[in-house]
Amino acid sequence: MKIEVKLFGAFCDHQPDARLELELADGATVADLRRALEAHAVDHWPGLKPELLAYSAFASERAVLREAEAVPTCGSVAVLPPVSGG
Amino acid sequence: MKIEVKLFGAFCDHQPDARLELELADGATVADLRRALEAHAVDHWPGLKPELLAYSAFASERAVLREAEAVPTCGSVAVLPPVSGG
Amino acid sequence: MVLHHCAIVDIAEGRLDPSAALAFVSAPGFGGIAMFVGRVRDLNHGRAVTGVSYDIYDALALNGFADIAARCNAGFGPKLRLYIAHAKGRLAVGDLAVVVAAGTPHRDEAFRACRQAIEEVKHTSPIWKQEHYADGDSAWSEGCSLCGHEPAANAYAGHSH
Amino acid sequence: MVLHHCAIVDIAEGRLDPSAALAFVSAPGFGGIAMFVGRVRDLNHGRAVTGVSYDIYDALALNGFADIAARCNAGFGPKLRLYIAHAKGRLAVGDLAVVVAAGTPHRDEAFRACRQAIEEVKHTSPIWKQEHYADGDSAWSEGCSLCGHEPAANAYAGHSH
Repeated sequence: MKIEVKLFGAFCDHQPDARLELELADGATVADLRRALEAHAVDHWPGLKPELLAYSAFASERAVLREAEAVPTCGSVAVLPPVSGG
Repeated sequence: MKIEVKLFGAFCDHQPDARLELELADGATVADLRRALEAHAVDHWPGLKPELLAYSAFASERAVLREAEAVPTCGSVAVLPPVSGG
Repeated sequence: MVLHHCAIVDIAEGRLDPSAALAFVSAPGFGGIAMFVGRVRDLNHGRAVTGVSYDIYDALALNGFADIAARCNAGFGPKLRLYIAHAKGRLAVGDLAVVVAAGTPHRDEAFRACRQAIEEVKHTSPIWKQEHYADGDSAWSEGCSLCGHEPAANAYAGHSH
Repeated sequence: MVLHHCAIVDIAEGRLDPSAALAFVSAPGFGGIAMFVGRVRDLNHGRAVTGVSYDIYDALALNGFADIAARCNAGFGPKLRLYIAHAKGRLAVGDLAVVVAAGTPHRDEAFRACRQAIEEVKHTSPIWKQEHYADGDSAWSEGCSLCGHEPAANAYAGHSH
């Protein structure tokens, strides 16, 4: 299945349009998505610090997702680097 | 010596002009002033609850005065019932 | 450096102005501003309130506000701006009774300075509130006795009112 | 009763408005209003800052603000009005980044709700700050990882930033 991934914060330095499409197996979990994104980063974002992804969470529009959860099939998923609002 | 005493809050219900002159011995302390005011209250303010005076402090324009302090001879002294600002 | 603004504002002459408080405590190096605004409520201890009157010993209150500011500066400064203003006279429900604002580089100090300042104003300032009730009665609020203790930095410890 | 106003305001379209926050959290039965205002500072970790850019995942942030309001209501309500607004886009030094206000009958709940809300906004909301420095450089602020924990009422315990 194709998953649209929204990017925020420091990720946008590497992907200025702030979005990405990844191909995942049906029923993929958030952990699978994280691995797929890591592979994408190695290939396409040479300047990205690996710890940024390690410290990033994944979320729907509604909530942060746990690693074992299935990737939502409707709508998009977002990668959230460590937050710094306020 | 003559001392002008400023009155605030509930005391003004008994003394609408909010001031009073008391005669005290030279070198009188705040405790002496308190006793003089208690005597005045017995004679002139029949509706005053005695605990109001017991819970009241005395102060100059600068600070709350301790009971053993001499009554300041310049300027006036104020009687402060329990405070309720804010 | 103590930068503070302390005022008593007679309701006959003007209103408390939270925007002025924010502006006063703002500075280019300050990221956090905490403000407290006290308003006259329509109900107290179950009785319908139509307004309150504040009596204030102005000279002592202003000296006390300056002392409060100095203690906040000792605790949370030296980069601190503090604004303390209290209303005087007869206020209606919804009118502002007190405005306290603190500006500092970071928010924790701003919150703590603001809280300490309003607690000390409540518990040590020579200010007296008379409540006016819907039934025509009026009563002076029970308050905090200033007997036997000096104003102190932790004057509000243990107080809930 | 949860009465809250949550907003993200793009700097291109408007400014955060502390007066609107105060008005929103005011009610005849409320005696206490606590407000926090966060402003862009001219200096961070010793570097001269000329401005910051905020990136926000709007939909998730607004859902999160509503969750923050619900938790404040559970802790300090039911008589509570809460206002949370955060700026988005490129801000200059002195511009307002965030405004949080809480109105309640008494001041202790107002202070605590306001503090809890701003801490949760800081530590759980999907908002990212990029600082722009006087030397032309820019950097995303180090932040709070959302990995491996759910937003919780005490999410800010132990955090100082």
